[in-house]
Amino acid sequence: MDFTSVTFSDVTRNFGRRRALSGVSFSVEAGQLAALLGANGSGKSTLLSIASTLLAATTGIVLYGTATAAAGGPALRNRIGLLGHDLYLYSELTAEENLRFFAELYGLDGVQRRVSDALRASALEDRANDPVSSFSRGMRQRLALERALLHSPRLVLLDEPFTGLDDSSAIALRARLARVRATGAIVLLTTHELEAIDTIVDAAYVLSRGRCMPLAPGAGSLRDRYRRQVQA
Amino acid sequence: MKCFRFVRAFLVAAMMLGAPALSLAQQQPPKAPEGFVPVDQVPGQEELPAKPLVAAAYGVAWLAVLIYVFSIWKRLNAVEREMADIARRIEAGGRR
Amino acid sequence: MTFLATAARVARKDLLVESRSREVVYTSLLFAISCMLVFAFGLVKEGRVVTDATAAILWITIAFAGTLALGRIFDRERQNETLRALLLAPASRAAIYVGKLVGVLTLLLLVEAIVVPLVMVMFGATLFRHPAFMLGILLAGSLGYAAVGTLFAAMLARSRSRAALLPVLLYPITVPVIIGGVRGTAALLQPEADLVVARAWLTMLVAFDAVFITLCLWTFEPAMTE
Amino acid sequence: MSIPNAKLQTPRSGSRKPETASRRPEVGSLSLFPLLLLIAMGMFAYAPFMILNAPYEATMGLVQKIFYFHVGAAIAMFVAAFTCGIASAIFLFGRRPGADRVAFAAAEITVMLGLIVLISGPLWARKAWGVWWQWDARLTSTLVMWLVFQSYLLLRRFGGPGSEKLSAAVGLFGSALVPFVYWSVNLWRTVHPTTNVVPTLAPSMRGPFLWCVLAFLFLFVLLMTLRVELEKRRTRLDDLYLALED
Repeated sequence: MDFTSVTFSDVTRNFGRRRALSGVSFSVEAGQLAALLGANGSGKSTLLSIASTLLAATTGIVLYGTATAAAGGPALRNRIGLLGHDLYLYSELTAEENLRFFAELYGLDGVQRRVSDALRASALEDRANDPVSSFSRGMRQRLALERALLHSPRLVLLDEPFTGLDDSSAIALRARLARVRATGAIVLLTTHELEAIDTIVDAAYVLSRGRCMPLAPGAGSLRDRYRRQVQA
Repeated sequence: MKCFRFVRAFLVAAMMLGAPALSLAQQQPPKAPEGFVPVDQVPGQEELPAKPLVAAAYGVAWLAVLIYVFSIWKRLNAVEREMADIARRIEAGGRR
Repeated sequence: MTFLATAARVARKDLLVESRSREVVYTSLLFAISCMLVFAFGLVKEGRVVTDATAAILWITIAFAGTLALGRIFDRERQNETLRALLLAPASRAAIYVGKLVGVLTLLLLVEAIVVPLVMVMFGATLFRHPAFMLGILLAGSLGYAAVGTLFAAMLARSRSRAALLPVLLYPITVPVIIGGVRGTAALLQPEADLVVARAWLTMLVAFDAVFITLCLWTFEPAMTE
Repeated sequence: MSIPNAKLQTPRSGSRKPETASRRPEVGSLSLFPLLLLIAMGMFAYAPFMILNAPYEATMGLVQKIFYFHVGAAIAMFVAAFTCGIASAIFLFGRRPGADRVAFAAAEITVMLGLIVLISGPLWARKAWGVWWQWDARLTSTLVMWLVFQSYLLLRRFGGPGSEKLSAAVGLFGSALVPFVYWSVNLWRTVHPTTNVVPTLAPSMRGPFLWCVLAFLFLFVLLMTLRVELEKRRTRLDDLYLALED
């Protein structure tokens, strides 16, 4: 199955007596990069979890094209790539073993080619046989991103991908995201590093205490607009 | 946990052995002539009076049920109070 | 086919991780030996082990070590939230459960491979007079224990106070496995091995495995979606 | 399930009305409750008279009278346990929040009735068998069952959010477990009076016995309605808290 848009309509998620998301509605098209902004605990990660189908919305619908998560099943999961804050890598395994395991688990063809492509993209070819536990945060982050992109997913979900990266890694990541977007992927990411995404972002949404609002257009950088909106 | 409450209930029951079942024991008719023949012939068993055992058993059953109903009732009341409180807060917030 | 392939991959990955760190096998093995030691203080009288105690020591040791291993294996999947990555894969969830189960079972059998001979030597028990029965009881018992344990450890992985809750949940539910293992082994350990009784226990264990693995396969998918 | 053309292009701020705010605490779903209460109380009040008038069992004498409440509670307990198991399965596979409430209520009542069974049993056994406890099939499986449902409650309390699914699995496994525990302990040893006690009961004892079983079943239904109502109100309270956040 495939789809060219993701639509959230009135998505609400409760955890007991706490409302993590409240009536979130927006939609992202293929070839777009949308950023979710907001303070810690504003519901960004919850929204990504719901988009990844790992978490179900309490009320409201998420549509992948025209299908719901329940209808999509494994075929839908095959089109989604998620880079969580915890990176989803086995630290005892080497970079190559991590990639190979997930490539096989996803039932991909040309495993060897994809793995070496991913190693090249993450600039870890010379460390391919070192365990992930010996990697720096930046290296892990690059590897984790390539792991999430192994199966060329349509929907790419990234939770704080810029955290802990130095400037050159951030620039490399931005270039990588621009390439992913250019292939027709729907990119949805959360971040606090507004400068890092300023030039590539197509749409931005501000989450505040579970509510989602589009970032108002206006003059100035992304950071300026965000600050204006939050203070208003 | 509910069980702690029940354990407490059991202790209380053991102390006041048989309030509910006392009347039952008093009306006890004369014992059947053959008495009881225990399955195991443990020595000293015949001396064991049956009354407190029966009384305790019934006492525990009654107490457990009563305490449980009481606990539900208390929890219902607590929820009710909390609900009224919240409803008030929502209304106050709405008027603001 | 893909079901088994997925399960095999997940299991192989678990064993590869374990072969790198060897943490689970070492800790649960050492824990198992400590258990045996503690039991010996209580159950060995005048140099002789109390009747039937050997079987009990063997199975309680397996159960305790199994809980430790289960907790650790799923802590590992939680460390970098790799359990979420597994659940996100387009593979059938039941296949992932089976893969984890095979991994857990292999590690448990590995520990048993050392604990069983140790019990034989230290308590002077001739366990393998009827090797087919003994192996069958060990295998069926471990499988049932690991099957239920894997399900509950996986579900508890994202729960608070999981370290305390796992044994509390697991031991009552695996009571038939423990009874079956202990009584079956005890029947084999009698001076004149009671094969009829051992067969009855083996039957019970196999039936338990069949019912509970089926239930686990059904339950895993709905229980893992939040 | 697919909803074509359900596109929502314009992002909305999503200000939902607190629809729960207008709901007031009410006693609507408890309308049958007074009637049930009356019946159950009546039955329990009359039970001692019936038990008193029942003849003395030849071998056990007075202590046999524990049997009426003991077996009644045990039967109700197993009904409660299986209610919990079935409701848990419905919750797991059908995703109905109502089933979860029923399962929770049934689990608590199982533990409560189990306590009655597990205390009155030994009191009887002390006299009849000369020991407080026997490791026989029925006692052991009742104890195991009680532990399983106790752990269900423990999980509900300490498992944190999301433990409903997990406890549902415990409820389901707990009920599926009963035949196995029974089978295995039965294979191990049996001293408990066998099931044929009930059919061979003297006719004069059968009346009070059935009366007690019925009374306990009524009690179970009564407590269930109460307990489920409590859980319903808790859900409503949670809704109110959510409405407060909006």
